[in-house]
Amino acid sequence: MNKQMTAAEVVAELKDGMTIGIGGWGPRRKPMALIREILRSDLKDLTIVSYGGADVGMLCAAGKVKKLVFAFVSLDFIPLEPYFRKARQSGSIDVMEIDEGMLLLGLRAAAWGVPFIPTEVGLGTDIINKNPDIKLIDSPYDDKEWVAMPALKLDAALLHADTANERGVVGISGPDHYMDDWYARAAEKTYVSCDELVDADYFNDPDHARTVLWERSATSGVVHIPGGAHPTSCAPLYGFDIPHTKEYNASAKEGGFTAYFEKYIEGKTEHEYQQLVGGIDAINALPIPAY
Amino acid sequence: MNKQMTAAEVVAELKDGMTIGIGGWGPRRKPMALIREILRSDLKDLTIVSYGGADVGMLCAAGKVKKLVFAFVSLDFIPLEPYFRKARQSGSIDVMEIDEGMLLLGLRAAAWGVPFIPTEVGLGTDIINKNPDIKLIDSPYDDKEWVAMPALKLDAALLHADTANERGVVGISGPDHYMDDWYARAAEKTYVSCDELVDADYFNDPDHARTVLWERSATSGVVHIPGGAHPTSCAPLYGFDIPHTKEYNASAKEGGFTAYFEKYIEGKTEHEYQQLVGGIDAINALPIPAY
Amino acid sequence: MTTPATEYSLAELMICAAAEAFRPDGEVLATGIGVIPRIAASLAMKTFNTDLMMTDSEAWILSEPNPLGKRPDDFVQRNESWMGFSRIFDNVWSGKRHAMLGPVQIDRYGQTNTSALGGTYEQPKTQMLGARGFPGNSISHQNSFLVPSHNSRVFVEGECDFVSSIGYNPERLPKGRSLDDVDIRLIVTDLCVMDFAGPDHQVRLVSLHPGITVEQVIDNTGFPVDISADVPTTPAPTEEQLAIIAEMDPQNQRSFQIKDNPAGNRA
Amino acid sequence: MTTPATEYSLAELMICAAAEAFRPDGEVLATGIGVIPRIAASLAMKTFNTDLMMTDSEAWILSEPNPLGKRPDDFVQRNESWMGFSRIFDNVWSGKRHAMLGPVQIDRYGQTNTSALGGTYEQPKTQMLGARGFPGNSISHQNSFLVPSHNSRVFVEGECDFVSSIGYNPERLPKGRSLDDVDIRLIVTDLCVMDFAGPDHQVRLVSLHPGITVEQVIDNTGFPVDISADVPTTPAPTEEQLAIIAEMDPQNQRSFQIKDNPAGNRA
Repeated sequence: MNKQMTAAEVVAELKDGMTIGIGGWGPRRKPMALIREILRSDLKDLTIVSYGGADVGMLCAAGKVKKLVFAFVSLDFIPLEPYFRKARQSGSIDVMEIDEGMLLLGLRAAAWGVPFIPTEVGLGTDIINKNPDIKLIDSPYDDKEWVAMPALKLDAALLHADTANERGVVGISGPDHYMDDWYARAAEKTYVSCDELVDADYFNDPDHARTVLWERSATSGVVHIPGGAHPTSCAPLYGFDIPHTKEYNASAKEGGFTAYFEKYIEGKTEHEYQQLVGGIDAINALPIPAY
Repeated sequence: MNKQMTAAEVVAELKDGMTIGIGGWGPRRKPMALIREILRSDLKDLTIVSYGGADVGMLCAAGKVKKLVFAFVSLDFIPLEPYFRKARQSGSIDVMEIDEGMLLLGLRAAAWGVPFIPTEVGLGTDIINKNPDIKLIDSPYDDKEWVAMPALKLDAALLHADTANERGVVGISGPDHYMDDWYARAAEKTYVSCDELVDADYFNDPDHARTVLWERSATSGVVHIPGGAHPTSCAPLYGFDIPHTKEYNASAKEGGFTAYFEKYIEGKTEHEYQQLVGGIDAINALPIPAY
Repeated sequence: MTTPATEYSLAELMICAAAEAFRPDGEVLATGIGVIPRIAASLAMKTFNTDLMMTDSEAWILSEPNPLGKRPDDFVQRNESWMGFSRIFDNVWSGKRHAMLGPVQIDRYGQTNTSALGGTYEQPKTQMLGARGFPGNSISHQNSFLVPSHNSRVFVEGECDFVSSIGYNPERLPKGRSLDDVDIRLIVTDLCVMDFAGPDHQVRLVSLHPGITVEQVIDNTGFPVDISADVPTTPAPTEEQLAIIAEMDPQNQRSFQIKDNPAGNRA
Repeated sequence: MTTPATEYSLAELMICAAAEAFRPDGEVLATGIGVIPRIAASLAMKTFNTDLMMTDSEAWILSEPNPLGKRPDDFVQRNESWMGFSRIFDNVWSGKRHAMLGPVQIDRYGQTNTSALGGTYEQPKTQMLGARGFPGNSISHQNSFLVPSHNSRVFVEGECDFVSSIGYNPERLPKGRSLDDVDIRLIVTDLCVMDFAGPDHQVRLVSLHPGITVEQVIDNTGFPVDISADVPTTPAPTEEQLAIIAEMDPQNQRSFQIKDNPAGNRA
């Protein structure tokens, strides 16, 4: 089965009101080209599940988000995400605010086909008070109460990886795959944009096969978009684009998202977008940060 | 902290009645030198949690086992474990027989400090009927019943790995680490025998650091015993010893475990044991099987 | 792939019949434990369901199935992804798997026993492997069974002595679930192919192997089987299938799977 | 390690005070988020608690802490184990971790806020990062806090606007648990060091930084603090500690952490 698709074909398979998980972490390995394609579409009323960065900010700014399931939204080197803040401060989105580890448990519960996983995380905090849909339960084995973190079932997951083949074998060779494997397993359909489309022999090498975190049966579509994570990073290929992210951040105060959207996204192909940010060679030259 | 110990020091830290998890899988990467040291001791009334092979068989044969938590016990190329069968068929051990995946969930629940993880595995089978201590629960999110797989908290875990350093950093460079990481995390104390004691720089190499599956804080003691998994395998160093395992299996019909124990284990050091089975070079030359 | 072979062993017939179990699966992990199930899954993957996935029985998913047994030194295993035993359960619980296994007992409900025979549970007469992954397999994904010797000790009259896997038994149906949630596909034996498509999930005779009679099946099965008036004959392997089987099993391990390695056509 | 320095910055004093939080920890993962906490954890690991573990803030546990900022091209990072973000939670839930973080609000119970200020929860006046890992950290392992500007907007009079982390609040105690299950160690600010060892887990003044008075602490804290008659002075860094701090922070990022980078002794 050849699972290659275009970004437009991926977005055509998404429907209003869907729950969509987005891989990566903050400004790292976000499927931004797929996000841009959503921004160009008339998709709406989405529930987004994300360790959020500009993916969440842009979707909020474009009015695509009905509800956000999150533990944080941050640009990292710029701590606060401007458009997420605007959305919250204008009361325009519903939220399910949870702990980072609870989000992982929710994805795992969905992946494993169970309704919840118990945890003590969230007890004693407003995570519980502000989320009446998260239930407390008793255990048959002790006298304590526990949080029943519900499964976060995704209609679709959108991920970005450095390598994939046309059958849907996906390799993440950077140092961290974040929770992408759990997004892939928690979702009904998983779409992956990749920097490099490799042939089948690539994964014969055990070192490469080790970078594969889920079976190809958990991948529905593969979109070949070199640089597709820009302006977020895709280690080991490229770091995040700090100047561009600063411009995006500044747009919240000058011109608003409309100005950013018109300049970079509206009516433009991904190739045109990349030309506007310096071209694919410039993207691939973005340095990996050290902390 | 230097965590090097002898096998005798490890066994001295174990107490009658403890719940002890044993890593590996069937005839693969079992901490057999530590098991032999237990066989030489007067330790008793143990609850053993294992994806079982000869480790379980020998402990049963020596009368060390009060209760066994298991999904299978097998020598693999010899499907049935003779001494485990004898123990069951004489009614001399209590059992908690569960599914392979339930055992994994029980270790994870213990590792994560939660009383149980829900699963549908076991429903409709005698796993539930024969284990009154495993409770069925309702979910606050649906109308189904679920198995509450209880945490399998271990007083100690015994593992074998190919590499470790004196600080308790443990590397498993064979193709599969089985569930050893979850044993290490589920246990109060984790003791690891290793073929090679490496220096700290060994793990600077990211490829080596990738073979480390748990933090050194989850390792209590490291015992340097080259060939310590014999007669089970330790890929990529050596395969299992088929002739020796056949002799062990045959002993159940001729002479019983006493004959095997007297010949190979009783009053003998690990070095003497290895001499009796051909020496360390012969162990390291045992071929890795292909299926 | 349409030239029926005239000479083939019973094992080869059973391999081809068992391969059919994987035809409608789409992209799932095909796990065939034992020689016949593994060659069957390999055959399916190399012919009519190329979307299947298989492992090397150790830690890797393969993009092409490995031949059985020792392989030449220059053999390159076609790895596709790491798949250690711990990750197998993520796949099992996703439901994207089809296992074909050989339990020791199978009852009218499709419940199986891999653990203990006779005596009491506290002291069985014969202890076997244990429940293994059968409880999880049976409630999570489709399963088929391979029985090398069809008799009423395997296909027992009552319930299995120990029930390792859930079947179509209304008495054991868990709260909030339906018998249709259980998904047992084919039972391939040395006599016939059966499934659970009879009334109320009754075991049904799908086809008889060449030369086998309905009576032989009835006499060797401990419970009633749904049998239509006109039972088809299990199709012979094609020459193309035999060639692939020989390629996947170059050391002819299949010839040791059925007692005396009989011919496929026993007419 | 016993030569007290005479010249040191407030940031350096705070680093040394914060490092003390990790002294009794034994072998745990020390997570210091931000420049001062990270140098503090590094200092502890390189001196009085060599059993500590730290990460590279990305995917590796290190056997020696990394210096901050850009490192020379020939720098060899001392990896010890892979530790991707997903595995961090296995560590968090094991309890073998000590995190030192800087929340925006801290109340009398040690509850913190990292999420939302003012307005309603549905429409906060100021949205911040979100709860992050605070709920899990606070109930799983020991935690300390670093406050670069001690004032009553941080140390609020009432409860935090949003409670991200569990504290010693009897009103919020979960069923079957004890307030002693909560384990908040030190709060290090630009004025003083505090802990929760007062009566009934009240915030207690542990030491005053040189030149700071009890009144300054009282005036800048929105809730009552348990203060003994004779409050010690936070010890000055030693020369040896300053040398290690300089080695861990060669680009002097610490000088930008406290407004105007004041001297440690403000007498």
